[in-house]
Amino acid sequence: MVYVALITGFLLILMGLYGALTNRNILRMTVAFSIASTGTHLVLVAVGYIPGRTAPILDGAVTAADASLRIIDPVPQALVLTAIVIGLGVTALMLTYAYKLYETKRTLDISKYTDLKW
Amino acid sequence: MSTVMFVMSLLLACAMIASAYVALRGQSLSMAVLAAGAVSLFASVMFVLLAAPDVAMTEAAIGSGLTTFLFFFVMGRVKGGKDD
Amino acid sequence: MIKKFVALLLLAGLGLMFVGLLLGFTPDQVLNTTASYYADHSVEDTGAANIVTAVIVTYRGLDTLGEVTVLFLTATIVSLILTQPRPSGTPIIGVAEKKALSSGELLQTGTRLLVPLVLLFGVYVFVNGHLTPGGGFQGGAILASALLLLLLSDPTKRFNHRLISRVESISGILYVVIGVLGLVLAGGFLDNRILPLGAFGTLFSAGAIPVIYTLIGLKVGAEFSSMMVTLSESRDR
Amino acid sequence: MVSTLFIIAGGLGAAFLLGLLREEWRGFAYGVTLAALAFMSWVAGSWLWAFVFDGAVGVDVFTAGHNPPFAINLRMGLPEAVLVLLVNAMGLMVGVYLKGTLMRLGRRAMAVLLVAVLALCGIILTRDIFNLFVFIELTAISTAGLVLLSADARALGAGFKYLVISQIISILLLVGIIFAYHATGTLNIDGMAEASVALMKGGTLAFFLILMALIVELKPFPANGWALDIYESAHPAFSALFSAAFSAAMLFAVDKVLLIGGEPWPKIATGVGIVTFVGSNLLALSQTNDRRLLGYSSVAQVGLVLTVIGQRAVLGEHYLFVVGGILLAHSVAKAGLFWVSGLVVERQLSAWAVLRQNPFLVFAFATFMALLIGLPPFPGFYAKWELVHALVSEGRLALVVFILFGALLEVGYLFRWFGYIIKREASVESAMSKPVAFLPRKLVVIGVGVVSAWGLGYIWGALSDFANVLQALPVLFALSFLALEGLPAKLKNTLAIVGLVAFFAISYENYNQLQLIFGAIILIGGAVILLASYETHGKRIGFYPSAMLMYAGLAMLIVAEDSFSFFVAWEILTVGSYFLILRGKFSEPHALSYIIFSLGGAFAILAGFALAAGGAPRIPLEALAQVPATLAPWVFILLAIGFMTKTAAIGLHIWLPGAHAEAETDVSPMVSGILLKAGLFGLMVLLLNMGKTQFYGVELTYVLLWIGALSALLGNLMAIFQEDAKRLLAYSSIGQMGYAVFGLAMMNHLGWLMALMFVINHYVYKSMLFLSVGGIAKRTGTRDMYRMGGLIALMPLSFIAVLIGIIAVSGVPPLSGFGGRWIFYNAIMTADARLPMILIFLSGPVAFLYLFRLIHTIFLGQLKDEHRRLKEAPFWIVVPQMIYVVFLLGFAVFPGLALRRVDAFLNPYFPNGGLNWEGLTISSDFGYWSPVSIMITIGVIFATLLAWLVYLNHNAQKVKQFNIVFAAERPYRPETTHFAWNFFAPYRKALGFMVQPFVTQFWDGLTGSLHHTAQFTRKLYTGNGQTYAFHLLAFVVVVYLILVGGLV
Repeated sequence: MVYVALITGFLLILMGLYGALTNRNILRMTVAFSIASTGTHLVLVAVGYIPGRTAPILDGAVTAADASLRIIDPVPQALVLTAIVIGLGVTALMLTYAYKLYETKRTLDISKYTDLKW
Repeated sequence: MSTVMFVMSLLLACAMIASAYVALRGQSLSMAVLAAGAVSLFASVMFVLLAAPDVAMTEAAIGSGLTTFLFFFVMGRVKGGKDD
Repeated sequence: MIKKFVALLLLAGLGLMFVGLLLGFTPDQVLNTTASYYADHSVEDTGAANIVTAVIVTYRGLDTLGEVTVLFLTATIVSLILTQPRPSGTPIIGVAEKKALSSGELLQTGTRLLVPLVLLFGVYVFVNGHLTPGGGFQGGAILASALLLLLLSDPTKRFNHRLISRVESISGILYVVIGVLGLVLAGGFLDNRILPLGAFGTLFSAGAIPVIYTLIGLKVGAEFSSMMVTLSESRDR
Repeated sequence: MVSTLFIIAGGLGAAFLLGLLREEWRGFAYGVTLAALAFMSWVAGSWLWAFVFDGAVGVDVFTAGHNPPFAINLRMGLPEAVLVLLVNAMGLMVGVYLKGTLMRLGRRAMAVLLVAVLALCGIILTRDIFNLFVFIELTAISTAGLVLLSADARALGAGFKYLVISQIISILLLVGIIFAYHATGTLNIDGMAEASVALMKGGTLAFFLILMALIVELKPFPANGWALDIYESAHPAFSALFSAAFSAAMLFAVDKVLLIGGEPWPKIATGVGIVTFVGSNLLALSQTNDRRLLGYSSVAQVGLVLTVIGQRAVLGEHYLFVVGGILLAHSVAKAGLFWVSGLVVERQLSAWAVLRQNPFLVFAFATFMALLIGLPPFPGFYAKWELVHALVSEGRLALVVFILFGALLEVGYLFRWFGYIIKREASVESAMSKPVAFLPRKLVVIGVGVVSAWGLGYIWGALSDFANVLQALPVLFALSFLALEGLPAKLKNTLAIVGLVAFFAISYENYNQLQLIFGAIILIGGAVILLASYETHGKRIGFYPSAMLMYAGLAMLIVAEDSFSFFVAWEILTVGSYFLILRGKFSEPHALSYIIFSLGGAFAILAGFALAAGGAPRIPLEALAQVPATLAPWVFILLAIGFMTKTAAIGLHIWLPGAHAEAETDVSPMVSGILLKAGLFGLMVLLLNMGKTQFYGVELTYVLLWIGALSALLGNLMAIFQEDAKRLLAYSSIGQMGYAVFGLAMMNHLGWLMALMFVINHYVYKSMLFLSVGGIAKRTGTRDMYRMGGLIALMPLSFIAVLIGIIAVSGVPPLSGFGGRWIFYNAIMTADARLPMILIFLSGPVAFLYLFRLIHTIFLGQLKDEHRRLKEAPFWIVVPQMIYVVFLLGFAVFPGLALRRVDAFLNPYFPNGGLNWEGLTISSDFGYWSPVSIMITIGVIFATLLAWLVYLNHNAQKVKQFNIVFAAERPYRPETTHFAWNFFAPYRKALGFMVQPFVTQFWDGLTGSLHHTAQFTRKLYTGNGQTYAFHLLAFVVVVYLILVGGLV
C-alpha cells in the first residue's frame, strides 16, 4: 500500500508538472500545480507509514506505554499539515496574481506576458 | 484486512490518476478545478487509509474545499477562463 | 508539439530521480529515533494525546508559527494586491457580468441554521486538537467555511473587514506573546509548559496547547475568511 | 544578551500589530515598522558585538524547551550574527528608502516587508531542514508581494513567473526533505550531517533534490530568467533587498546544507557557481537596461560565492574571510547601486549621466563599483587574493582562469557604465526630471551604503594577515583629497605638490639607488608636472583624489617588498590613473580599454604571484628567484604579460594612443612620463629575480628582446603616420618603451644602464613634449598638426621646449638622448641577438621622421590666418617645460650625476661590462663619450650653421599667405590639399603593411565575439514563465545526468 501511495504521489507530481509546463492558461497552470502538490503530500505521508500500525493518537486502544510499537511516525504528518497550508497560501497568491494579470491584459495566456525578457 | 486496504488504495490511486487526467485535459476550466478538488478528496481518503486522520481532515477542508472555492471566486472574475 | 515532447523528456528525467528514490526506499519497520522519542515522551513532555498535535504545536512550534505567518502573509498580500488602485487605463472588468443570482429562500434559511452549527464544530475541532484528530488549521478552515456559506447564500453581503483583521491580529500577537512567555517562564520559545499539563486526556490539559490551537484556529479562520472576502469583493472595487 | 528568538518574535509581533492599526494611521504604522526593524538590527548587532569584543561563543537556541533533534533549534554564531545584521540593517535601510511607497500602500505592505526580513533571518538561523523550507516559502511569498511595490506594471508578470518557479522548488524540496528524513531519522541539519545521509540508500538522491532546490533559489545560469525579470521590474529598493539580503541568506542555507554532503556536492556547487559567474557576466555585457544589468551582475556574484562555498575545503581557515568578503562586498555594493538606480529616471545605462549633477553620487557609484569588482581597499580585494592563492596552490588553475575571466567581464561592463556616467550627455528628459541632488532621505541611505563599504574595507584590511591598505599613508593622503573637494583647485594643487615633495623628503633615505631614480621621477617629477595644473580654474572636482591615488600607488609600488604590497600598489595606481585618464574630453572608450587591459594584466600578475607563492599567502619579491624550475617560466610569463600591459608592448598596446592623447593637458605627461614607468619597474623586479628563465628551451628574455624590438619599430612607424600631435607622441611612447624593454631584456650591465637612462629621459622629454603640445593645442584649439604652422614666432618658448625635446628623443648629440643611444649601441655590441638588433637600429631613423614633423609642421611653414593673434602657451604650462629644458641641458653635460649611482647599483647584479667614469668622460670597451666636449663641438657647429643660414636668409623671398592658386572647385576634404597632411604618404605606401591595425582587429574581434555570444545566449530568456520552468527542470535534470554520468 505504501508503494501504491508513493507511486501515485510521484505520478501526480509528474502529471501536475506536465500540465504546468504545457498549459498556457494561467489558471490551468495553477490547477496543475495544486495537483502536483497533492501528489507531494501523498508522498510525504506514505513515507511515514508503517504497515499494520495506527494513527499517532493515544486513546483507549493505544496507550502511552506501548505507543512506540503501535503508532506510525507522526513527523511526516506534521510536515504535511504545514505543507498543505503553505500550498494553499501559494495557490491563493497565484490566483490573485492571475486575476490581476488578467486585469492588465485581459488574457490568461502566460505567453502573452513577456514584456520582460532578454 | 491488508488485502482489502490494498485493493482500496489501488482503486483510490486509479481514481486520483483519472481525476488528475481530467483536471489536466478536461475541456472546461470549471471541470478541471472540480477534478482537482476530487484528486484532493481522494487523497484525503487515502490519508485515512495511511493512518493520518489529521492530514485527511486538513486535505479535505483546505485542499479540496477552500482551494476549490478560491478557484471559483477568481474564475468568476475572469472571463478568459476558457481555454485560450 | 516540440514543447510537449521536451516536457515529457524533462519529466522523464525527473521521473528517473523518483524511480531512484523509490528503489532506494524500504518502509520502516520500527520508528526512527525522532519518532520513537515522540511516541515515548510526548505525553510526559506535553500532555497531548494527539502526538501530531504535540509535534505541530510544541516540538515544531516554530514551523507552525511560520505556517500561520504564511497565511497571514498571503491574506495580506491578496488584500494588498486587490485593494490597490487599478493601473490607470486598464478597463474595469466584470462590467458585463450578470448580476449575481440571488440564492433561494431555502438556501438562505438553511444557511442561517447551519452557520452557528458549523462555527461550533470548528471551535470543537480546534479546542480538542490535542485529544482528537484535527486542530487549529482544520478548525480554522471550518470556521471559514461558515463564512463561505454566508457568502454563497448572499453574494452581496458585506463583511466587517476590521473585525476579521482584528481577530487575526490579536490572535497572532497573543500567539507570539505565548511563545515569548514560554521563553521566559518555561524551557524555550513556544514551550507549552507555561500552563500546568493537567490530567492526561481531558480538555484542559496539555498546557498551552489548547490555547495555542485556539489562537491558531481563530487566526487561520480569520485569514481564510479575509482571503475569500477580499477575492469575492474584488470586482466591486 | 537578548535571545535570538526576539528577532523573529519582534518582527512577527510587529507585523501582527500592524493589522490592528487603522488604515489611516500610516505614519504610526511606519514608525512601528522602522522601530521593529531597528530593534531586530539591534539584537543582531548586540550579538555581533558580543562575538567580536566579548569573545562570546556561538550558542544553540532551543525552542519548545526540548533538545534537538526533537525540537527545532536555531544557532547564533559569528557568521549568523553578521548575516542577520546584514539582513536586518538592509531591511531597515530599505524601509527608510521606501518611505513614500510604504506610506502610499499602507500597513499591509509594511507587514510584508517585516515578514520578509524575519523570514530571511529564519533561513539564516535555523538548523532544521523543514523549518528552513518554511522560511524559504515565507521568503518566496513575501517576495511575490514585495515585487508589487513597483510602479512598473510588468512587475506583476515577473512576480507570477517567480511563483511558478517557487512551486517547482517547493515540490523538489519537500520530496527531498522527506526522503532525507527517512534515510536519517532526523530533520536536524547537524543530525543529518552526523548520520551522513549520502551513504545511506536513497539518501543521496534526496540530498541532491534538496541541494538543487536551494541552488535554484540562487538563480543559477541559465535557469534564472525569472530573477532577471524581477530585478528589471521591481522597485529598486526591493531589488536591493532581493540581491543583497535574499541571496546572502540563501547562500548561507546552501552552506549549511552542504555540511550534510559528501564527495560530489561541493564540486556541484563550484561547477554551477562558476558557470553562473561567467555566463551571467557575459550576458551582462550586452545589457542596456540598468536594472537588468545589475540583476545579471547580482546573479553572477552569487555564482562566485557559490563557487567559493564549493571550495571550502581548499580555503581552510580562510573560508569565512574569503566568502564573507565577497558576499558582504556584493551585498553592500549591489544594494547601493540599486538604491542609486532609484534616483535615475530613465532606464538605459547612459541616462545615469544625470548622476554628474551630484558629485557625491558619482563617488558613491565609484565606491560601489570598486567594492563589487574587489579593488583595493575593499574586502573583495583581500578575498580575491586569498582565493586565488589557495586555488592555485591546490592546482585548480582552470577554476582560477574562469574566475579571473568572469571578473574581467565584470570590470568591462561596470567601467563602461562608469564611463557613461562621467562622459555621456544626460538626456533632456532626465535633466528636466526631479533634480537628483535633492532627495535627502534616499541620499542618506546611499550614504550609509558608502560608509559601510569603506568600513568593510577597513575591517577586512584589519582582519587580513597583511598590512591594512586603508592605513597606508599615501592612500590616506590621496583619500583626504575627497574631503577637500570643496576647496579651489589652486589650493589643492599646492597641497598635492607639497605632499609629493614631503613624501619624497621623508622616504628618500630609505630608497636604494633604483628606488631613488623611480622615486625622484614619481614624486619630484610628479610635482613638477603638477605645476602645470595651476593653469586650471574652479574646483576641478575628481582630479586630485584620482591623481593622488595614482601617485600613492606608484610610491607604494617602488617600496613594495612582498608580492601582496606590490599587487596592492599596482591596482591602486591602475585605478587612480583610470579615473585620471577618463577626465579627458573624448577619452571614454580609451579609458575603458585602458582599465580592461590593465586589470587583465593585474589578474595575470595576481595569478603569477599565486603560482610563485606555492601555498604561502605572500612571498617576498626576492623569493621569485627561488621559484621551482617547473613553475618558473609560467610565473615569468604571467608577470611579464602583466607588466607589459602597462608598458604597452606591441600586442597589448592598443589602449595607449587614445588614453594618452585624449587625456587632459597636464594628465598626458603624468600618464605617459610617469605611469608607464610602473611597468618598467615591474619588469626590472621580475628580471632581477628571475632573469634567466627557460621555457621549453627558449630563453624568455630573448622573447622579450623581440617584443621590445618590435614595439620600438612598430611604435615608431605608427607614430609617423599620425596627424594628431598628441597621438604621435603617444605612439612614440610605445616605441620608447620598446627600447627600454629591449635594454632590460639584454640582461647585461649596459642594457640596464640604458634602460634606466631611458626611464629618466623618457620622463623628461615626453612630459615636456606633451606639455608643449598640450599648450599649443590649448591655444590653437586643435591637435591636428596640419592645422598649425608657423607658430615659432608666436610661441617661442614652446618651440624651444619642442626643439630640445626632439633632440633629446632622437638621440642625436648633444643632449642626453645621445648618451642613452651611446650606451645603447655599446650595449647592443655586447649582446648577440642580431636580428632584433637590426630592428632596433632601423627604428632609430624612423623616430627622426615623426619628430621632424613636430618642428616642421607646427612651428615652421606658414602661419594660419586664424592663429595670428595667438599668445604663448599659458604660463603654468610653460614653467615645467622650462624646468625640463634646464634639466636636459644639465643632464647632457653631467650625466654622471644620476648614471653613476645607477651604475653602482647595477654592479652587484651585472658585475661585468660596466662603464668607467673618469672625470667628465665615460668610456666603455668600445669607445668613450665625453659629454662636455660633445656639447662644445655641437655648439660650435650649430652656431656656424646658424650664422650661415642667417646669411642666406638675407636673400629669401617672402611668400604671401594667399599666394596659392586654387582650381575652380573646392576639394571635398580641404585638408587633403595641405602640404603637411599625410606628410609621409610615400612611406605609407612602402611601409603601410606594417602598421595595419592587426592587433586592434584582433582585440575588436575578441570583444565582438563575446558580445555576439552574449546577444545570442540571452535569447534564451524569452520572458515566458513557462519557458523558465522548462529551464529550471532542464537544469536540474542536466546536473543530475552529469552526476550520474560520473562526470563530476
